[in-house]
Amino acid sequence: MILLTNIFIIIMLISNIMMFLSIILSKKSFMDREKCSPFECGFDPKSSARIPFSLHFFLITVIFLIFDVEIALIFPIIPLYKLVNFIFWTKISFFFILILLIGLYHEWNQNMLNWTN
Amino acid sequence: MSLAKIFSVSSRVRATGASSLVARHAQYSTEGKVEKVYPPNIPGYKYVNAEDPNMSMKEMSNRAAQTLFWTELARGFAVTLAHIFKEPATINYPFEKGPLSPRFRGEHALRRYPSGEERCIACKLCEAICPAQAITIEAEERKDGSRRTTRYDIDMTKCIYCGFCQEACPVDAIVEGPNFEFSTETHEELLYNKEKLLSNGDKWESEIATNIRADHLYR
Amino acid sequence: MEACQVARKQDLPPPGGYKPIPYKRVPAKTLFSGYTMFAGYFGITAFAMYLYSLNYKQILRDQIEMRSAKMAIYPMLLAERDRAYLKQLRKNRDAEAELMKDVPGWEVGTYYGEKVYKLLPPDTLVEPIFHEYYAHSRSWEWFQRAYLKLRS
Amino acid sequence: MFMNDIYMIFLGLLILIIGILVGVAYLTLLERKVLGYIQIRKGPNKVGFMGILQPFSDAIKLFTKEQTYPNFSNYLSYYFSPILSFILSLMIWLLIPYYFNMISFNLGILFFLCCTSLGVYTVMVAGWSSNSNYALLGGLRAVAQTISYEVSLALILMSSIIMIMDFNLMMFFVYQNYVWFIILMFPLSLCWMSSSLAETNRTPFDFAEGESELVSGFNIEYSSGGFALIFLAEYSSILFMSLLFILMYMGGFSLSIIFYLKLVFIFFLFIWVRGTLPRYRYDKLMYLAWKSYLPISLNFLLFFLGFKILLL
Amino acid sequence: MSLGKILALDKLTNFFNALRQNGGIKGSLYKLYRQDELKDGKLVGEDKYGNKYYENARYFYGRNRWVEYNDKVYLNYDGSQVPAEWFGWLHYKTDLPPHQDPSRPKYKWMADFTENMSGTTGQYVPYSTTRSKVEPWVPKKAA
Repeated sequence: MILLTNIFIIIMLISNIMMFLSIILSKKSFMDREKCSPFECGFDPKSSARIPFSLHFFLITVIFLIFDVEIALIFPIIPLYKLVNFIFWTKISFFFILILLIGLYHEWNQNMLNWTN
Repeated sequence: MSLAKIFSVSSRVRATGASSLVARHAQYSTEGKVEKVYPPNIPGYKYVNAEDPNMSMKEMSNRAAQTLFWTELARGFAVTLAHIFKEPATINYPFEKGPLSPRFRGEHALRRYPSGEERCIACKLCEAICPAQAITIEAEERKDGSRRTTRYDIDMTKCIYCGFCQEACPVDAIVEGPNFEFSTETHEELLYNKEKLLSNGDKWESEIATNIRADHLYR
Repeated sequence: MEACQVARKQDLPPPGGYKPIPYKRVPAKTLFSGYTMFAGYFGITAFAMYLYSLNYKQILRDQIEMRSAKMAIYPMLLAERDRAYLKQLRKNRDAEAELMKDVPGWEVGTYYGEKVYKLLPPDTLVEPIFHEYYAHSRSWEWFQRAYLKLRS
Repeated sequence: MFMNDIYMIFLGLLILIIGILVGVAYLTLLERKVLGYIQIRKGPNKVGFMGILQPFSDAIKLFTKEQTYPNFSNYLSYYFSPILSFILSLMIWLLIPYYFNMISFNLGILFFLCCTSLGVYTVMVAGWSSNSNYALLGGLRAVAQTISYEVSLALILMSSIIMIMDFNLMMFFVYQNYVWFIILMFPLSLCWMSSSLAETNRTPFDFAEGESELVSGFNIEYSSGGFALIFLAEYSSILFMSLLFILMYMGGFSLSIIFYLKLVFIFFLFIWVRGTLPRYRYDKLMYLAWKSYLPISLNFLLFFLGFKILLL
Repeated sequence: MSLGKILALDKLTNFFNALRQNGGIKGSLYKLYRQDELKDGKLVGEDKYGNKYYENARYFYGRNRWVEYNDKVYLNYDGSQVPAEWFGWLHYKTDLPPHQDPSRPKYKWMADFTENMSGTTGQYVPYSTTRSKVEPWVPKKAA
């Protein structure tokens, strides 16, 4: 873990140095008001970019959250097979995935997965 | 809600599923109701919208195999793979150059008569016809009494290379030569004056003359 | 102007007219039907599963072999470790004797002949604490052992 | 001896990073060349000896360009998100089975999943903080797409893990001695291929940077070093995805030149896909993730779990 | 189709021809470095600036005529170094190279060809060719 931390620090240094170098090496830099405005095909921005966005994206994230938690629950069955009773392990892993599958079909049936209505 | 309903894969399948279909038949098969045929089969018309796929087992398995094993995608990949081994159409530019027409309209030049006398008589037709108003001409009497230009400027950055000037010229003085490799690093270098245009003509006379000769049948 | 007299050819359609334009969509030839492909897929997968089971059995055998090898070698490793340990203890004792040889009345392992652990039977192995174990070796060895976790 | 180990590890890390950077540089060259030849033209062939120095001239150009900062952007997050994405993609590379003295992860696959999941945040933050409508929309799309495919990616990965019953990437080699997993689970490997295309925002699924609607997507406000780091991060993650494909489905790590040839082939496949397929439609992309790959991967997971239980 | 064609032996022969024509392996590497391409062809002519013109009908139209710039310019070759006489031949406007074309005019006032001089000291700088309309008054100096 200490080694991993050290490596992380080194990688962090390297990437920061790269970004910093690019700022130092920037040949051309004269400040222009238009250059710093957000890109909108030559217009000034008509509205703020921090607008509320489509709800679909949020719903997708919620479904993702559910499945990601379930994936996080599936992962421990791998190391567990050496530790627990084999019959229990079989049953639990089998039924867990089965329930996940049925849950997916249920969501599908409830039109949760539709992108457009 | 029955168990079959939970397991039916989507609402669409459920709506046209076997049991509900029977129910609908019982509901609507009363007298005189015209069953809507889908897709509609009207003579003289062709139905172009998306049709429901064929639901026979064989067709379904064909479609499933195509989706699952990427057979159609693999065909596309084969096409692009074949393209990799074709001879590329790239022309190695400064060494090889693409074909040009004798009528190509490139950099302007002022021509001379074979005797060395400049052709331009300062009639200002080119200046008048130039749609981009890129040409500026000033004329004066020369010492021998002939009418000549003292200023013949072309702003090459205004010019749209339409060729009207060479069409308008009665003595073939201003022409658009074949040269297109006259890009410059500054804007000023593209403000051609009379000397530059004449020297262009002197440099390119061989090519301009042959171009005009090649086209003489159509002039 | 001599070129004007040359007879020029008018562009005309080829004799017999142009060929018909092929506009019909020709779908690509299908080599395998869906059934064949699924059958092939199941066949290949079944064969691969057979091979995988063979491989898996081989891996289990290898694991067993590795385990028995470890078991076989474990006593020797233990003995090696003990031997190294004892050698270090002897080194410590010799170093102490060397160090304290000009102190009159000093006996190695005791405080001027007085035993440190009075209630222990005389032939008991007293394991020294970590720092004492490395007391007479180079500090580098101590560091290497103490910060073993740096390597993981 | 003890310090030697540590020196060797850092030397290995340095070689690894340089290798990744040079590899990514030449992958861009390979990509441009292959795309060129697919379109019956030559790619870059002028810089250096027949274009061999092109990536370096590109890099120098990118790093010496002017860095702009959009008005009202959240400066810190705008500045640091490319760095973070680059760090993450370099961290993933610690997983590579290395010839000498690198970390041997026992839970390498978990590490991989953590790093790729974190990669989403950098895209989101980069898109949000640059205060541009295009960037925001591109970022949102990229996030929705990436997290959708992450689910199926993890589940497809799960089938392979069930087959090897370990989280160590080195075990793939041991279990593929007799038969490659691509033969054992062919449709799953295709699913993995397209999921990794979507996960790395590659071409049939490159909605994060759909030029026609979003100009350049979440990285539109980035220039110079920021863009270069985002670019490097994307390409090195693509490279790692192809490495993972080799590990999982095509025989694992065998410490031979063949391994690297296979790696190049898979990356060539990525470029080939880019040269062949047009962009997908966004709702179809979502349907593909949630209605095709998720059920398929779950069913296969169940199937392989049963198979493994039979064998155990 | 002959056996040689099936085995792509003709491609190999072409390659070795190109290798021989460009002066062995070393010369070919130099050519590749400078021109990014190795081609074999018939020498059509040479202009007075030392540029050599080649032709090989095996390549497709658009690539079957090419120029090899004078060795002295090394990597500073430029498209505008092709003189006006050879311009038409190189651009497929005519099939007659200039030294076989008697109808080309040769007047004594025709100037020497120069390449595009932009960016060098010899570049064109615009100036007015007329007398200025307003002439400043120069006071007469008292003698």
